[in-house]
Amino acid sequence: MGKIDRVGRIRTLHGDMGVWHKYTFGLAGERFFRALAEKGVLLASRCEACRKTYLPPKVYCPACFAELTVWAELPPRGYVETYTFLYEDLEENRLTEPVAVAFITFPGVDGGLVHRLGEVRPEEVCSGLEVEAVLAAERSGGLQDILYFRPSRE
Amino acid sequence: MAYQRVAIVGAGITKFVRRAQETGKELAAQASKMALDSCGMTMKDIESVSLGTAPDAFDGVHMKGEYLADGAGATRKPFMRSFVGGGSGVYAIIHGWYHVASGHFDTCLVVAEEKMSSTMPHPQAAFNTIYDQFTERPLGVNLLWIFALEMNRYMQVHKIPLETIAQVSVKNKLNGLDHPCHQEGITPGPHLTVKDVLESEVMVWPVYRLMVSPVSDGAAALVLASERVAKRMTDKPVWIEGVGWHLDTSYWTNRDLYYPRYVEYAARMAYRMAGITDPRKEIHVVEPYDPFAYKELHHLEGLLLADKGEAPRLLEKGVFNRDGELPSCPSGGLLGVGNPISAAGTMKVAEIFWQLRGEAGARQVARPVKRGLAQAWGDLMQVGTVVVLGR
Amino acid sequence: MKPENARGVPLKDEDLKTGKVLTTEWRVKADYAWDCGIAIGRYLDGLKEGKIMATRCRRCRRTVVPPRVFCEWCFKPMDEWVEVRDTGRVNTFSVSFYSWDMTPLEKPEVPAIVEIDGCSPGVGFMHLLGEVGDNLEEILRRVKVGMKVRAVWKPADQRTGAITDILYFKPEEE
Amino acid sequence: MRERVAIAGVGCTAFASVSPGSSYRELTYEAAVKAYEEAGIEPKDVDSFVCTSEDFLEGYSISDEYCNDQLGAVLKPAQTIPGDFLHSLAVGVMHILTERFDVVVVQALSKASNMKTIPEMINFALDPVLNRPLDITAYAVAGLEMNRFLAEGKATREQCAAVVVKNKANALKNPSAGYGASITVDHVLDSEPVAEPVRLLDIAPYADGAVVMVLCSEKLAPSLTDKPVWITGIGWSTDSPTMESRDWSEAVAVRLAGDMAYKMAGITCPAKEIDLAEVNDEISFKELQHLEALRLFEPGQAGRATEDGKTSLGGTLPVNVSGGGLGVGHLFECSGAQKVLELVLQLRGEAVSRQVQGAGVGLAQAWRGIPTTSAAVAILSA
Repeated sequence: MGKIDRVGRIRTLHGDMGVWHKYTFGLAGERFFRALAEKGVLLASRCEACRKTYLPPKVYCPACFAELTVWAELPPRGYVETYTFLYEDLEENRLTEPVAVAFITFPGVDGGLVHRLGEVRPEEVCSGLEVEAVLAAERSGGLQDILYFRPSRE
Repeated sequence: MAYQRVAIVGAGITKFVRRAQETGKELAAQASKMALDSCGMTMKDIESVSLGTAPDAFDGVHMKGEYLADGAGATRKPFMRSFVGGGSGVYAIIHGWYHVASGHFDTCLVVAEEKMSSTMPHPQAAFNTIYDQFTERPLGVNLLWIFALEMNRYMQVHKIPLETIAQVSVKNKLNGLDHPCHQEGITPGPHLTVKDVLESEVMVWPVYRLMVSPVSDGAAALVLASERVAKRMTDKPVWIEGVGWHLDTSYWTNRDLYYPRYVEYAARMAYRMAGITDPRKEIHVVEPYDPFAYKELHHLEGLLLADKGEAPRLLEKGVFNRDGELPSCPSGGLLGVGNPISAAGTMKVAEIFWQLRGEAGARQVARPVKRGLAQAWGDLMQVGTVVVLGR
Repeated sequence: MKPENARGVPLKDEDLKTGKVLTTEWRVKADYAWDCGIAIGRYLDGLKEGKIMATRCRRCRRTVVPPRVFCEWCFKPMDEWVEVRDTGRVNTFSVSFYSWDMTPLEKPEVPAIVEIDGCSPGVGFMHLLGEVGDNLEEILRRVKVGMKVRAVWKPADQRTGAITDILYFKPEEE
Repeated sequence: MRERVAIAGVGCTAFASVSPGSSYRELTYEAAVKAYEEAGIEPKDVDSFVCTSEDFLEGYSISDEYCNDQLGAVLKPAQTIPGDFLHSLAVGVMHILTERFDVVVVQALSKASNMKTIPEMINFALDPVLNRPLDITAYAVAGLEMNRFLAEGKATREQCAAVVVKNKANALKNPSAGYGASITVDHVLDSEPVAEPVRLLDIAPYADGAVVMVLCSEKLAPSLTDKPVWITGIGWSTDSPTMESRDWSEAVAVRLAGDMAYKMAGITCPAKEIDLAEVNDEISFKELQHLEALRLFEPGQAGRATEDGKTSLGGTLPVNVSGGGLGVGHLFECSGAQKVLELVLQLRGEAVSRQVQGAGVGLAQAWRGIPTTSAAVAILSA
């Protein structure tokens, strides 16, 4: 059938996958983000069989499928386990100011949260840095209710 | 026969609902937990996981298989997703069968999940993206078009009246009322008649609203085990005696849609493996894929359980009723229970599993059953996936 | 009776709208620039010129549309391009009262598979029928399987090289 | 050792940054014709076709619909595995080991150049409730992992850069590699930061291409090829997929997949028994992380070994002599296929300018990329 050997004959069709999505939070997510919105606290759920405390909490244990009914509030203080500085946004545009993002763990908890770091100079950020969540004044229920984590004050 | 014999030893399922609050992971976990509890096993006994789930465009997550992994208990285990469109619900069991039969593993957890309600503005919109982007999508096509085109072709070639096809809806929707997981609101009530079906709204002629299976969220799971393990786990193992699947050309507008040859080839493959020579006698209960009313008849003919054009007549004679010679869709099928695509296929395999063990309760078919068949369909009128089970 | 105490928490549509249940939305930017390649490239070029281009396999004696560079039956490259006519017969049709995203249509659309004259028997593509009436009864009276139809093209200067360069197929007297 | 599976024929297209002259069908057809020619078969001789694809990478849903015609798989057992080519290879091996099939074709392709919004696509794989609202580039995941990997002293920043230098130099000797270059460690360290410490040259650029392979049973191999390459081990695994419950510095799934493949292949001391390896290097530090997870180097030693040239062409354990993802280009689901392809050429002694002398046992390892933790491993031998 011959190949296309002239650039002028190349034809491209532009298009997209024209769907968008509205997600529920799930049973565990609903309870976690309601508590965050209404009381400003972080919850974790406990699996006795596997001796694991999950953050974010789950209603089932991924390892043994036990139903997790023991939920507890976490102390507000966490620690930076690892971090990075982003120089690009989602559309690959260069950012004028790098955005600090970290994985934050909490004592006695399996897991943690990925979130932005704020009110901190880049050179201050290190593994083990103690941080606390800065919550939005008006909370609507969702990850955006946490504005960022900052070095803890006391 | 060089491969290990493989049995289903446990089955689990969630309710089928129009909109689930659970995330896809939570639905998968609920079904998996029921399947494991039903045969007294835990994830420690499971060596591999086979996930079946249909388009990522529904749950709204790219690489949906990865997202669902920890819902299917796959953390730090061999985990693989297989995807043959709507046929995935039955293919995931075939995929699981190869995991165990090949000797790689002694157990495999098969999980199928679908959460269609996340798609906006409507799950149907996601189906527009299954069409060829160059030659079909620009026409503004929706999924119902292809079914209506096939149904019309099937009706025209065999001169099948709409009233007969409407009877499939009545049979399956009433059967579905006996299924604890059936979706609310998809069956007007126990008094449903053919007249009601033909008075429901014409959506894409000749498809009426009550001839279309609903959009659903749900999950189902099965536990497969090698002969050695299966005999330890249960005194009623259900053996996977035959597996078969075939894919036809994607140029669906170049084939005659009145007969699903790909289902016939898949069925012959499964029958050959199961040593079945006369399916109409040797298959005692069947769950053909019924996303649309006519499709059950269309598939019964493809499965060689009725001659071409004969299925409607057998339907009218009651052969496919629960008290008939060859009960078809005793579960209620996709029309009566719901259609979370891949989980619907696995629900059908689970139904045959429960029927063969005599555990289907109000849905238990009248005649004694020793061998059953579950079949799913998918893609652009293109793939048939068949599993033959036996006690 | 199996299955027993199956889980699953059903929600109503309002629960999502009224905030009884938390939700979050995401509009994915999934944009593509697909390479049409040899066969579809020539096909769309042909449509721009008001022609329907097919490809032919001599071994299998098959002329097919939409065109491809290989014959999927004998797996050899196709032998030649063939311009086929813009007329054909209705293999099957339906009458749709909903758009692609389930919004109700005032005037129903009539999708059909049209077997294209000049191609092998039973070979054609999906398109819309037009000028066949705008209610179910009239459409079912005027449209029959096997009916002869002809393509109605956009004016040449409005054609861009797309399947929509054909507006629809209209009935053609025998 | 149970019955082995042979690779009897391979076919591929060029790997290039763009491929506008061919549609995805034509790309696969070109590779299939070459593979079938080499194995001397026709589609009717094939028992099962295993294709590899992900919907949102191709731009249409149920990509399984459009995978079979260009392989000649009409009215045949055919299926699609949304995973890496190595996952599909595993399916082919299982199909043949049940002795119901003798010939299986495995396919994968990449049309990365057709995607206009790749970072948003990777981001769309993140959890919609717990991660996506942050609205950040998904390379953040790579940044968090690399930072942890370096912080635990597993390797130095310079040693990660040395991986890029090595692989791009190897690519100069591979005619089908598009991203070869002769650069220094400083080039890498001074490239634009993306998700510190991950910089632009640490990330494998994307490429298009298709690969088709013909597998067959041990007893059929002599009739199809006089230079069979044997798949003696296959393994795959997935760790927890969520950001919040993953091990940030060790590639656990790669270790588990590797151990599974070694067990099947009867390999007890990988560092001695593996002659060469093609491992995922989509982000520079990943090559080092994966080598250690595969027990090819002790923890913390892969970086030094790279600097000392042990993993270079001519070293004790050549790694990514094809150029890897950094040199050939990241092929999404087809990445594993390029790695197996390199091993087949090496084990047949057909790798010309980059031939590893005395190559007898090779390892291919794939990772499904950000943000997954899924990996697969295949052991091949001459």
